[in-house]
Amino acid sequence: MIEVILLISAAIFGVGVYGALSQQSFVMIMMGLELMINATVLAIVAFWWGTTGGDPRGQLLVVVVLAVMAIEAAMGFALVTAVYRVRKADITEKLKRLRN
Amino acid sequence: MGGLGGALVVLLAAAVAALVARWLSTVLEPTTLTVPERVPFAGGVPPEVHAWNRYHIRYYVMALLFLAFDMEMVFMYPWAVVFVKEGIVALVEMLMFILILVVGMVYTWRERGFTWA
Amino acid sequence: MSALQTFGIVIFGVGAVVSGWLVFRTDSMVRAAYWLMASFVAVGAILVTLDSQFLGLILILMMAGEMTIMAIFMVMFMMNPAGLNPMVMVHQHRTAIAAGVGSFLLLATVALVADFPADPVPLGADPTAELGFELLGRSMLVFESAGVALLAVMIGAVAVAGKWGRFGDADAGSVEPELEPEEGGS
Amino acid sequence: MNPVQAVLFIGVVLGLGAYLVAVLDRVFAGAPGGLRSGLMWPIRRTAFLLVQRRSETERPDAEAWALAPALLAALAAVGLTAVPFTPSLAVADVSAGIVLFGAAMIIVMVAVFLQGWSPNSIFPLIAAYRFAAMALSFGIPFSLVVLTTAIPAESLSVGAVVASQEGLWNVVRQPLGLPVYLVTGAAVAFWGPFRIPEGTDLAGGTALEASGPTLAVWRIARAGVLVTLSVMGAAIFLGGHLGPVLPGWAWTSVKSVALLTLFVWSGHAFARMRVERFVWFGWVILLPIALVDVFASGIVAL
Repeated sequence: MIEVILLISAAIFGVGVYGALSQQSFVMIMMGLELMINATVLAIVAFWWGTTGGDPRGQLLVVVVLAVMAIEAAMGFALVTAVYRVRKADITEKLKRLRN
Repeated sequence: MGGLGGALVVLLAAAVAALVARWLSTVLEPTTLTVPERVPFAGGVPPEVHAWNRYHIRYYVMALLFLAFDMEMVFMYPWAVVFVKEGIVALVEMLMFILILVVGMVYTWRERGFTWA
Repeated sequence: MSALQTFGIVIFGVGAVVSGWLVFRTDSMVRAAYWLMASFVAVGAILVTLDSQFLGLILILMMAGEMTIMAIFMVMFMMNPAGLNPMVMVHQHRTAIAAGVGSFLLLATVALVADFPADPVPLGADPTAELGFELLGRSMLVFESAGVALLAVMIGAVAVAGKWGRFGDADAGSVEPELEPEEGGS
Repeated sequence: MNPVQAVLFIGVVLGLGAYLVAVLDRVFAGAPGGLRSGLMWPIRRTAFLLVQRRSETERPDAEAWALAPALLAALAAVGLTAVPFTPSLAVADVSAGIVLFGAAMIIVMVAVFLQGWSPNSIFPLIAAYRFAAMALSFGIPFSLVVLTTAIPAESLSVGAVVASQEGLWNVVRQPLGLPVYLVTGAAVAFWGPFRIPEGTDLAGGTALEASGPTLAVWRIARAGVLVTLSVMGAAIFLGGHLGPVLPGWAWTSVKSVALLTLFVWSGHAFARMRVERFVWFGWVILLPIALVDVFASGIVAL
């Protein structure tokens, strides 16, 4: 059973990689990253459920990953807002030059 | 799964019932509206552009704070379950955690994050 | 593991992958955000099936807020948030597809080839309480560091994104970029 | 309880509750005809909406528009499944029942946002942005006060929370809990002083472009959310089915109707709040009160 769940997780991760690499809009890139984190959560829980005998540290890892996701999202949006405010740019191509 | 299977069935049943009600109304009485009838209400003036447009959401700083603050809920649910067994240790640890987060809340408040920016 | 549970995992798994895929196939930014939420909800449902009811439901709870915030940030930044004029906003498309398929194949190979020890969660365990004891005992430092990290993010995000800074308005001296992307750097 | 019974049970409770909400609303509004016309009012209104000609806007997001009322109804129903009406009568008194309820009530934000977004009309859209601001402000205090009731119970199951109130109800043990729950609960159902996304200043807000059976479903679902909040509030703060003499289901009903009456009455007793003031109110007033509630209740529980 754990193989099936890991396959699902791998598929979600693949879609996330595609999204993060192909999208131009900053927020869409973040959606790709979130999908990758989604896959990670699924894989961790699958391992926790199937191979660790219910070690609570597996769950703790999921909680930490969720915290990382919240941090990524908050910081990401904040930076996108700051970049937009100063450079009026919402896609990566407008940021070829990072210095003013 | 047990009980949550029942919850899932109820969830789907309610959603399907509402969707069927809507579908029945379109099947039983198909209406074709003329173009002026389809204009969205905008206080009497016909709108010139689509409503879906770029829009300045003026509470976005608060939204960022919510993203970070909401994480505290994830820690708090398991904490509440074991609170009585752990006793004073649990109280002090969570108090520390919350006080750290409240500093962020107060900072945002002082930076006028809860006003319309 | 009953047949019903297996069925549930497969259905929700396919749902999670398909809705994740639709995130990048739709033109409407609000739909993209909520497709992503659907993907998270499906993963949450799988988590519930895997004896971690609490983690699954809390994932769903967290994502409702997060994805709505994503949708409203989309509306702030995109010229065309509803996708009324279809458009493709992608770059290095082939590389991205190759990387996506490649990482899937790699992970799938690992999943199928590797031999995982079978040590399932014991019956009748209360994972939520165990997580609580873990947080307050052994892993207290992880828990409190998460608090500090979240505080840093709150202050950082507000300082970076806020409209009013301590040294004047945040958009003072902002520059419009050229309409065409520049070639090379400077 | 088998699935068919569960669906029928939840449907009947939500239907009766929504009917009661409409009658009470009519009576509190002081409508002419008093109680007798009030009792007929929901039936007349629903019949009218069922035959009303449906309107549509230009190029709406049709799928999302169809989904939004259905989602709201589904959330009201699934929130109700976590509550035990008697010690044995519960659809899904699961070990994480409080999280199930909390998740359902937070996702109401998604349903309302979609309802406002999808007609492609400016007033509902502004209403959707307003509700997002509201939901992000009340979400944390709301979840916190519900979570606090789990501390004495040492479990996230609503059944255990009710059982832990044998002897002393949570409304006494956690005096700050119920007031915050009522305020944020009214905000979840955007009812009473928090009718912000459906205010008259937006000509009806999220429900502006809805009509006919869709509007009927939307209104019933919204009343259903209010019912779910009342039943849950009765279970976690007022001891649910606990009480002398009367059977358990009677106590649940009495307490729930009392809370429901309070909710509906608030709509006619208080003026509507402005949304920017609500954001401040949620973060600076409600959130600290909810945090004090958590720790005070913790000290009491030790």
